[in-house]
Amino acid sequence: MIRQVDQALAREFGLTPDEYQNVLAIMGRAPSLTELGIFSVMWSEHCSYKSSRAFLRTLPTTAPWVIHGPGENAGVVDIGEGLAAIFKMESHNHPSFIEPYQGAATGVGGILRDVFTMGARPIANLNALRFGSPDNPATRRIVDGVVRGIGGYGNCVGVPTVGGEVNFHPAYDGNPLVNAMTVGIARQDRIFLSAAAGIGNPVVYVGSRTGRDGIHGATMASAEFDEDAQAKRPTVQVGDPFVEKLLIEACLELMQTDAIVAIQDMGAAGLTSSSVEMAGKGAVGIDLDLDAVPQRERGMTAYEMMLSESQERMLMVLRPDRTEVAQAIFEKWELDFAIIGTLTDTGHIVVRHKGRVEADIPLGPLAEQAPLYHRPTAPTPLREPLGPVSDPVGIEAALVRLVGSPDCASRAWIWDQYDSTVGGQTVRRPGAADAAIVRVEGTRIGLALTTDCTPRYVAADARTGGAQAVAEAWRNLTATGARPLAITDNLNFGNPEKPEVMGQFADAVSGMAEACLALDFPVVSGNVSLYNETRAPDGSTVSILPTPAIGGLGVLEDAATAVGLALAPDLDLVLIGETAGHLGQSLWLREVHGLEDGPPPPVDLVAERRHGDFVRARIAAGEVAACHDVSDGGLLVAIAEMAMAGDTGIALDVPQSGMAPHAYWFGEDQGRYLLAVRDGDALIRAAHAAGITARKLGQSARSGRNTGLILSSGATISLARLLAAHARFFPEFMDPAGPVKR
Amino acid sequence: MRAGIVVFPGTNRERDMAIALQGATGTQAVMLWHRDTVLPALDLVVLPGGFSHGDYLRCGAMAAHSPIMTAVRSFAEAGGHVLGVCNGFQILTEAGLLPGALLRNAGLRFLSHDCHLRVEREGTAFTRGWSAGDVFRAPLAHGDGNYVADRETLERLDGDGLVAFRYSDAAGRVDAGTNPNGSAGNIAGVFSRNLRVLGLMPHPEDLVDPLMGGIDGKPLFDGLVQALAA
Amino acid sequence: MRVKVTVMLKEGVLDPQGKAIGHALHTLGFGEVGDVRAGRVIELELDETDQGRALSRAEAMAQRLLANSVIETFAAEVLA
Amino acid sequence: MRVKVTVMLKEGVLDPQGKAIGHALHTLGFGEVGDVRAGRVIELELDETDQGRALSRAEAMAQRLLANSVIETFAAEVLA
Ligand SMILES: Nc1ncnc2c1ncn2[C@@H]1O[C@H](COP(=O)(O)OP(=O)(O)O)[C@@H](O)[C@H]1O
Ligand SMILES: [Mg+2]
Repeated sequence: MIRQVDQALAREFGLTPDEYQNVLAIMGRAPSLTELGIFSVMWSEHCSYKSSRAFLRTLPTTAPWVIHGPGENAGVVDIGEGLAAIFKMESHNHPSFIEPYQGAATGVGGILRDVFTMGARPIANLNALRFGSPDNPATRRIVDGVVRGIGGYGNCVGVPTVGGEVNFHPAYDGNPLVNAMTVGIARQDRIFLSAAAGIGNPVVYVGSRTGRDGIHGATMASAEFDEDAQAKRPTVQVGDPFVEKLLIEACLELMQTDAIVAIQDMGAAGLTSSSVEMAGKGAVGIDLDLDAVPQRERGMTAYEMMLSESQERMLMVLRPDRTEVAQAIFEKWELDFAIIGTLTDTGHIVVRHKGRVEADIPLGPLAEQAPLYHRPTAPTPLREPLGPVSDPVGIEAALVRLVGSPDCASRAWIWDQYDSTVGGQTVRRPGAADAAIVRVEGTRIGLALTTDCTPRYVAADARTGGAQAVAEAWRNLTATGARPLAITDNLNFGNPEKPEVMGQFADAVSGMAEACLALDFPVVSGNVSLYNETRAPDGSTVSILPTPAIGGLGVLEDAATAVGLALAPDLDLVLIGETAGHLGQSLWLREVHGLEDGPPPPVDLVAERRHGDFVRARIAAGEVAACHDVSDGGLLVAIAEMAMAGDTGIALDVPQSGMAPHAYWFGEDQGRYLLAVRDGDALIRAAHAAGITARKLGQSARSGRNTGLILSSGATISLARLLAAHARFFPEFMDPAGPVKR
Repeated sequence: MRAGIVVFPGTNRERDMAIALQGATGTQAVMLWHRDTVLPALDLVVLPGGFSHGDYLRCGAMAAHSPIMTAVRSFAEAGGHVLGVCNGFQILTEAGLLPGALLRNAGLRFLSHDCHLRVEREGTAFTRGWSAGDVFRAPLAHGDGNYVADRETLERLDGDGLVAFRYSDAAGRVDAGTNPNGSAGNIAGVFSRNLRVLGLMPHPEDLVDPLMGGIDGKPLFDGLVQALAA
Repeated sequence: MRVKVTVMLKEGVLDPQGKAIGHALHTLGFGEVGDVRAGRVIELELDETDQGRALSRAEAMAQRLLANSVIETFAAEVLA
Repeated sequence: MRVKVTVMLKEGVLDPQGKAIGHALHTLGFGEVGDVRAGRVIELELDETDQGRALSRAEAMAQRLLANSVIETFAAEVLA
């Protein structure tokens, strides 16, 4: 790789001519190849957030319970008893398209490191997945690889995977989304940060050895896909979850001592971003001696080592008198440990290799002069309201179709491949409640965890869609009885250089911000993934649906008070919230009419909050046997989900409202909850007293008299039929030959 | 009952096991490191679940050669009780302390869900909390739980009553339809000849608390305490 | 010296992986495929110059660790 | 005709399995072991009598299914 460093090469590295001019100005000379590499990854979209930073600043990030908001490796919130929950979500979209298994697996590995690097033991993983159409021949392979990869990594490290979400849409055909979230627990007084300190302190490398993995992955993660994607293949990284497990145990053991001054995982752009960020945050300089870096391959250059994305590595600054303690711990866990540098007072990063200075860059300008773009935005034209839509199939047939549709069908095929019980603290497993519930070991505290986003809403109206995603996460936590605390997000969008995409981004973020404020639900960490688009052979590009995935975290003082969504016999079913029959962008419209049309349902954040606070209080009072929010598919789908989960039928008794039945049953009006209670009338009285619309929908079957879903018309849909329709999609799509049996 | 739990690199269910044992004994189990060569005085050694050495090569193969396994073997030969769950079961078969082997699940996918187990042999230290024919629920979480052994071994296991548990349905029916992973004869757990070593794939230790969905796994631990209380 | 150890399931031990591969190949239109067996190969770099010794060491490794004689057979060969 | 396809990770791609096996062999006293690479082998029975055709079909299968060209390479050989 003996290329002259010039503007042409800079462009290949993803730097614009202006950005390159700025590099020249900072350096006062042409940069070396290694320096160019460092600039290009640090100034990539992935590391610098150059298109999104201006908007991200508008998100609310504080609350009395927030300990660390965005800016650290992960967000930190107070969950009581001196403990903190540390959590974050991150994408591995492009790698998962190129190599679904390794792409998804290393995505899980990366987000785990962001969390345990702060001193937290990871206790739960979630994943938000978007795949192309099931009709696309490539989709099956990607689903298979992604699900195996997430399971392969998470199961091996022994962190339970407890939740997530999955959508299918042709907009993701060439660009699936794999967003992984990890939640960990630490003592509030034992949280580790990444700002380096202490001139002369040793810089220590631990974990796996460095190879030529994923060189330029960070810039690749910011470049749109085209046929060249094939040529970029060798940049795929292979994960080693076994080493990750050892790394978790070794780091947590070391964190019991006072040896660590600062610590940071080596994520995208590996050694470069970790060393630059640690030194930059601490306002110190850093000298690295690459000859000391543990290497897996022979003849690696400085450029390659600085940009390698080999997995399962961490960088630490240690107290000099504690390096032996640290080394002994890493040796016990059979991990590489090497002192590869020291902190200096130069304010520069200086990289030496084989007796030569390969890079010498002032850290201040590298960080402060990172590009920041206020890219032009164009608004998305608002959708006309839907006119009246007919019901060509009838309520029963539509319900069966909806519960069996790819976006609504049982996800058991997926979660059955994820170890959801390891740790012995999983109170509600996937499918059992609107949010997963995990107890904090040794306490009664329960954490409620969910991921949510409805991309078709965001595509139709990004502001409403952004608010809706936050509101749905809040609602899902609330429906278990938990107090929502904070969110992490993963903002997946197309090419920010296109005004209409940037418009979606800006609007979605403003909708999110509005909802976060209204619901006291700040953003404490997150990730942005742009350039999610595919170039077709004819040169046109297809963007993904704008997908601001939200990961929500809530807390229960006593995990035993959490409620699930399974209906039980002999209960009244009460609907909280207003039903207007909004069919725009509904699943019904798509599955029955094949249309994605109209505006999304409006989000009334005041009502949302009032309803949620009411529901949470009822759950806290012990009045609620089961609770489920109304989302995709509307009211009847939500009822069917409760009935299926509890294997309990229900007779629905709903007076004609003047609304078309299909609009009533399948409209996706927001801010609604279904509560199964002993005394429906008392609940309704309490709701009315609080100024909240509530209505009894029916009564669940008596014990032992399981009839199915009985509609007001008298028609009955047996639970067996619903369950069969619900269970069918994934196994038939993914394992059409059936499992190989003896 | 003094219990020790062996931690190998990659073990990940040692804390689940410690919690279950603590619930039954009221005392803390000792954590043992795979490189230890001597065991403290113990009534029970447990090899817990996980992915020892990443489950690379074959599940349990590398752990079976760990230094501590020499001590575990002597402990078993001297009549000590050993329990291996999931990866622990795989290690015990790889070490030759239990017959047979555990292959990739027949469906080739990792399986994580609750299963039902029918108790095949009562009255052992491990199963005295149940009667033969009892059915209990336990989570399973494995990619390689497909129990195989040659015909003579299977016949001997049957003939000598060394099958501990079989995968069944809630009513105790055992057939191909209740076999999650292809195991020969739906075998989920087996005993050594002296009935003092037990290996099983599912995780009773993850079902000992009503909050986690039930206490079906508790009789195993309560029974051990009764049998081995020193 | 480089040695290769190939480990296959014994005759008679059911090989679901092989079966699944065979099935998938049929689906892809490779109708000529009959029985399929899947196995493992381990390539070892040995600090050893004598072929015979290299082979016997590799066999020892296979017996100790690389193969499980309850279910598997192995074959060792010298590569270079 | 029987064909064997051997699939190995590409040069430079991390091989966690090979690394762990090498480590275990050292612990077991096989100190002469250097680099270890782990791979897969697939033996196929083909309804085909021509060696050349068998080989080229096996290669097609490897490209389509048996090997993951992003990270793996393969070699096909006729057994009998
Ligand atoms: N990728 C996944 N991994 C694990 N669990 C999942 C995944 N996708 C969905 N689930 C689980 O399936 C259930 C239903 O998901 P979803 O329909 O998105 O729920 P809701 O609409 O209530 O948010 C939830 O328990 C969710 O956590
Ligand atoms: Mg959801």
